[in-house]
Amino acid sequence: MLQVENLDVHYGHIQALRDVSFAVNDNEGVAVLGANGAGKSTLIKTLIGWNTPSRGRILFDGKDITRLPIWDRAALGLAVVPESGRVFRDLTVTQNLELGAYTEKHRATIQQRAREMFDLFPVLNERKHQIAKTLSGGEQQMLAIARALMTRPKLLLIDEVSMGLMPILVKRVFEVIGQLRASGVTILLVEQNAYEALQVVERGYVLENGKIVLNDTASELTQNPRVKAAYLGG
Amino acid sequence: MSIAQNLSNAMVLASTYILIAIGLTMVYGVLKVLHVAHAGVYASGAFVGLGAFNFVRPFCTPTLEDARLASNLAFWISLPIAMIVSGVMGALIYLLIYRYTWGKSPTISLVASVGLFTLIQDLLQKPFLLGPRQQPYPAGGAGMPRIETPWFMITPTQVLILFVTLILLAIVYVILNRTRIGLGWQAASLDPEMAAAVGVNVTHVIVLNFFLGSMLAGAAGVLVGVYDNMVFSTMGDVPSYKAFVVVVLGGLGSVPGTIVASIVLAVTETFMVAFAGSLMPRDAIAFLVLILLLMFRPRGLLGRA
Amino acid sequence: MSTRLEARNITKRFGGLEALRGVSVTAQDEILGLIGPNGAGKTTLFNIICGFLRPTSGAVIFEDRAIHTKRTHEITQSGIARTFQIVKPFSDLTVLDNVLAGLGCHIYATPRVFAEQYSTRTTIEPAREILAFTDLTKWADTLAGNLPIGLQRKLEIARALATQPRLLLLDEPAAGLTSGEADELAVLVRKLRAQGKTIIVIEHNMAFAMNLCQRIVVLAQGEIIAQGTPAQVQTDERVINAYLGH
Amino acid sequence: MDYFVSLAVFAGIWVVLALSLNILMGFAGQVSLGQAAFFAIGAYTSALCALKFDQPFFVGFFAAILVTGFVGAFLGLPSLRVRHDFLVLATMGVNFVVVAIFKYVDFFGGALGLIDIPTPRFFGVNNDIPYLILVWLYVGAAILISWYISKTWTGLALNAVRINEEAAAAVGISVPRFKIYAFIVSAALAGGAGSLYAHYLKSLFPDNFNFIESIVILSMVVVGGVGTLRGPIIGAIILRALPELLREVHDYRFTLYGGLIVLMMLFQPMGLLGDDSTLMRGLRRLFVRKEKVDYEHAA
Repeated sequence: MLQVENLDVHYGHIQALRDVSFAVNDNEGVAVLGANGAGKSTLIKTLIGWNTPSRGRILFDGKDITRLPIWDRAALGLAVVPESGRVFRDLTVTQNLELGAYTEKHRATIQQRAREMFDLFPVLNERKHQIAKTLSGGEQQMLAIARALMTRPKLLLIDEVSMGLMPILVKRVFEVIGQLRASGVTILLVEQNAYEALQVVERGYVLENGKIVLNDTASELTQNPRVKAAYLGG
Repeated sequence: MSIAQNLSNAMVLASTYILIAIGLTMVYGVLKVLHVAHAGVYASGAFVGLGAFNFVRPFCTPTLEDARLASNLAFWISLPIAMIVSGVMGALIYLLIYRYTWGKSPTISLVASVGLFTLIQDLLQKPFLLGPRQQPYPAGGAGMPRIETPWFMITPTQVLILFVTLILLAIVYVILNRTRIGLGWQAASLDPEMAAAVGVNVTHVIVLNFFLGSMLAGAAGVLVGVYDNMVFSTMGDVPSYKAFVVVVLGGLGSVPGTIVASIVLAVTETFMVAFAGSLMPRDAIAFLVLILLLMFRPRGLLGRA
Repeated sequence: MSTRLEARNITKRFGGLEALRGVSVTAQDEILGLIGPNGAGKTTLFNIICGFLRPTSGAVIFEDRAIHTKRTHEITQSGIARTFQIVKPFSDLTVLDNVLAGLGCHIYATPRVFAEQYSTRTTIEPAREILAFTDLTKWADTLAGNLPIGLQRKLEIARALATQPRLLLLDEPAAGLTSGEADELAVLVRKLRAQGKTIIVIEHNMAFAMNLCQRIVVLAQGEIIAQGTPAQVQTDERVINAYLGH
Repeated sequence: MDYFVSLAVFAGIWVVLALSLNILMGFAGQVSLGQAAFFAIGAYTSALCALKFDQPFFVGFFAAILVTGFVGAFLGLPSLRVRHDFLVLATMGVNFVVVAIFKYVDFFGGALGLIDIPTPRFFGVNNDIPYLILVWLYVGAAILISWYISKTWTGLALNAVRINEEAAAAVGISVPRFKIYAFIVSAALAGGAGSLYAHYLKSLFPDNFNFIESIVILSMVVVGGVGTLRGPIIGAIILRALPELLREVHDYRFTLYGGLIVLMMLFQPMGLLGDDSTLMRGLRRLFVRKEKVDYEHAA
């Protein structure tokens, strides 16, 4: 599904990713873990196209998308739940969902999918005519997930979904992600909250200083003391 | 003059402000560029409209007996031509200039825009275009009726301005709120990166944005040219600056805010001139308002903090 | 040990968001580490200490004087210098001029600012000493913007030192450095401590922080969740939870 | 002869104007599109001193410098509150307002302007040569002042403010204070130029100081190279002399200015003679052997 080969990313003089290679298979959940500043968000941003890599290739469904414009990636079936949601704050919940399906041209299909999202997230249904910025942090996060699902993406990228949320909401968001996995959505999850993340995916990578240092199944990683070391420098 | 008469005059003035300022607001909304050259598009619109009007009118006369009717017909042909040329001009300005300066310091785009404005205005002044003198644009009311009530009277030309503005606003409203690309525009002005990530082709949106906004400015140029029955190369000077007053007042990038701000400015100006008189010409008042506004409410009166 | 800096019960709200909730931190003569997950409020605390932000409530006391109502340049002049997480060297000035800009700290508010040239023998000598101390002598005439990141971070420290601070705030000094560069940096920071400066470090590189700091304060979601020696903090249940989840 | 004298007088005046804007833009990083307003205030102050108060030239000249310096401090206030691109708008507004005041207030002569401003005669010489020398002495002073500022702590502080205001504050620089300093010096220099202009031209009209003049000043700085000394000087001389010497160019000079500004912003935002411009790099390569810096081994 997704194949990343030898990716280097620089911000000016700072190298944020060093020779990162990994893959996500069809119908698989993969987590990328690591401490602050390890390069997790940079990775997601490069996959979406907000960053341009200085070296390496990104293959999606066998097609090289490294230099493809951002909007064309969305049309191929790549959707993102960005850091802190980034919903369109001044638009209504419904408009946000419609934008999620921007690449879909038939109105009826869009409305049909919006109804599905309202079934999946009843809280959004209650607030469908509300302006997005009046939603709580957790609700905005749900809206961001729903917006990403509107395209029926082949691959869902999720960036730090737990950040800035209250613990109870973190639980709820991960439940939703778990459900999505169960229903067969392919997911790449970038997360600081390692233990929660490892419960909803099958495999994981650990990033340290822009490099992949560990690569294992979720259950092995949960046990591995090096994961803890990667965060706390033990 | 009665209050009602002043109000109706103010609404005509407000219409022209709205047409000019919406383009600026739309550009600022997505690109965050202060598009000074918009005023050049406005003057060019007036020039193209006048040129088309003068070119077409003789052809209308042999077929239509009534000279009045011929002139009206020529106007209704010249208006869309002016709008389309202005729209294309706006789109080209983006494709040739702002596309490359976007993302660098906003000052670079702004200075480039000032340079472009200077260039357009000076070219218009050349004899092979508009020439250094004022030229009449005798389209009158273009067939619009005169509206008379006991309280106020609206001349046919004023009716024309109000009528065209309302129609254009309705079209813009429908495009922005009822179409897919309009939704994409709103998204792109809120968060261009995220809009691109959901599949909005931001380049298309911006080009359309420039096309529509410049079309409205071109229409404004034609309407003001007809209203004052005069077109001249520097006619963009004062409106350009006032349009910025409106854009800042309206909260930078908000179309409804721009409409409200246009009306507020027009009404204030009209009544100050009518009742208070003033030390300075009313244009200078608008500039003072802007300077103070930039200092104390830089996000605009209706803008978000 | 005497108290150099005391942040008392600092709260900072941005609109509806509470970035800091009643945070109290004191710094003695020590190297104090400030760690915590993204969005914990660490840089906000720095910005309040150095005067970029005003606290919504609470006070900052530096050497027995309240400074939270003062402006940044006054705070710098009173003896607090900082570096930035996203480096902000004066990029089109040379490395030497960057340091000189810091040396001017106690001149900018005096009339000498108009009359005196900034690049004279009496100013270049101390500037070169600072460059030598931070191991930047070789780059003195290079434009700061052309340096690689590791040297830019050092330059930020050099420029901060030039203001003759008694308290130094380092915002993620090791970010983007190779492990060799980070080790050099740790040596440099220890030398500064040996000179009697108080140092507060925000750091994401945990190995670096644990190794360098004498005491560590852990922030999460705008509150202090733990503080103590590196060893205590590393084994603290709440810290592990904050970083790894439950 | 007279033609060349007058050309040289005007060239000198425009060099000073370009240098004055350069202090604001190149040193302090504050882009202003209202420089013609300071020029106007200086010109009117000096002319009024002569016409209404019967003062000799030098009184008017120094009054012009003082008054514009003071007004500059006041008009610099927006720069403390307003983001860079809005500052450009605000200064544009200042230009419009100042011209409007001169145009509509009778004390300033209104739209009819001020006429019969005396040109001073020195040493009994009955031509404009001494005046020309005076103008270029003032140019020399402006160059010296610019150069001296760039060498003092003030210059370093202004540079710091231009590059990064937060970092400047973090080394103890009061950003607002230095911005205002820059406005004062810049305005005062332009004011002096205004005085020289008024007494040479003998008559003043508000339209001499329209917004377009601010753009001309801006293009001189931008084309020459912001922040350097050579840039504005050469920019002013080229852009001022070229249209005078070539008739065809003269008719299209604003087209030229506008086009040049656009092209410069697209391809050489630092100016033709800026420190990192293609031209200067080429020149440097011709005359200086390039030092190779090996970062890999250093880092």
